[in-house]
Amino acid sequence: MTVSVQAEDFDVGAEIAALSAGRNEVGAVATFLGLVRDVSGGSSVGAMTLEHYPGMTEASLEEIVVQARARWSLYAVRVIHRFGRLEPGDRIVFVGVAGAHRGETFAACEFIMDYLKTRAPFWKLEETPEGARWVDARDSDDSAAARWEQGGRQA
Amino acid sequence: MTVSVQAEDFDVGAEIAALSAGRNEVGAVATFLGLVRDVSGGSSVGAMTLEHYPGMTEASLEEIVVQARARWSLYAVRVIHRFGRLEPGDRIVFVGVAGAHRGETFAACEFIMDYLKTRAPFWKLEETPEGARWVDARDSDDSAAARWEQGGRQA
Amino acid sequence: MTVKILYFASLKEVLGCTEESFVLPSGVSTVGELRSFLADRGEKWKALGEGRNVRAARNQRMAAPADPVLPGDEIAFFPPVTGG
Amino acid sequence: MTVKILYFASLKEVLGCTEESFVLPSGVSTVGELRSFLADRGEKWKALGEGRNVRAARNQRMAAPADPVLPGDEIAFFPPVTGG
Repeated sequence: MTVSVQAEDFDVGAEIAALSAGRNEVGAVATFLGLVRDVSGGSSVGAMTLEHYPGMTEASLEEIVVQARARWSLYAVRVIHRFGRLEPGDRIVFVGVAGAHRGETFAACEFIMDYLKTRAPFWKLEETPEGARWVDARDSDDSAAARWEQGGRQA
Repeated sequence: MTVSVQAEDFDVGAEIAALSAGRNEVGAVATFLGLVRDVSGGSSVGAMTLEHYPGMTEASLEEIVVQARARWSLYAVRVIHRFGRLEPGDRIVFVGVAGAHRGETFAACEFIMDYLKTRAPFWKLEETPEGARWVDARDSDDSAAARWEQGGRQA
Repeated sequence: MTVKILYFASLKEVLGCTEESFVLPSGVSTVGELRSFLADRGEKWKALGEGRNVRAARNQRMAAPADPVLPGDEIAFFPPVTGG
Repeated sequence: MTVKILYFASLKEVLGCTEESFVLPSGVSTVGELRSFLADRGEKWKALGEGRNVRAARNQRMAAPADPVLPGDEIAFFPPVTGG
């Protein structure tokens, strides 16, 4: 199982161990873990709710993984993204990539996160002292994803 | 404790959790885990022994972390590198970086690994069917580290 | 000759609508034409109007305005995504 | 007027020496001069010779050939590092 979209929390240590379990050709595992911050855009955040598009969200993540595997030689990839109500410090997203060498695993892990941020249908509703508000998409996320189109980061 | 050079194994899940424990301003944790591969340079590897330079090795790693913290705004950094005899699948090195956003944590994690590979005094002796052999330094590691000098990857 | 239309996140809240079954009128054969038609339904539907930052999907894949809309399709409209 | 010299990894094996206490001869005042002097000790010591890929550290920091060597220093010679 490569992609999971779920309400439940996950075990980072177990996920990382699974990426190389029984694969002694793995020399490198790059991972990213995203957490709920207690501050956003200058406001304190008490909690957030992640909405998604069941079906399309999973398909989008699978497609991003297919693209990463086409670019780099990878032994294993794991993507987990939670939905529902989360509080500061809670885990939101995990991306783990196992390969032979570090360059390709770093690149693939960052590629997957950049594409996930701009192409996977998730939306964040933050609870702040000023009320609930939908998070705006950031231009910096678009430019992060665009880097990979220009062939500038093949690693 | 930021840097550890040790013979003992470590708990990746616990290390990652510690990077954001009690810090709800952490939104991003990028990590790298290096493992012993069962193949190297076309030969099967039964085991390897990592030699280091006690004192200088720790100081080198601390210095690399200082440089990373000067380049990026980071909340927490952890570097663990093992020495002694290790077998395929064994963990060798862990680098974890916690920050507000993903770009700086990915960059800092890769920077630390690239510098560690070229500046921290560790040497690998591999046991192969053809006998024991010291691993040669790779030119690709030098060029990976040199990228950061050119200002091309400030992220 | 109907399609299912879904709305997500802030768009869902503004429109007060999560999902609807929609009979395609004549002259509506692309995603862009569908969006324009819906934007003309009334005040709150201007949220779908030209110049608003709205994305569309057809059958659960990102869609461009020129993409066709066919009976039985699932069309979704939503703001730019903000996960991760 | 002595320095401690350490050898690591393949260099340690070739030289058959891990550590030595070394009395600085006159004319040896830099890391590069020390390396040249040692390389002239005999056949196996050519592993430290010019053209060989050897790195040096002075008092546990990477050193350049022009760096000074002073009494009490800890000087180390080793091949390019291969950890990680």
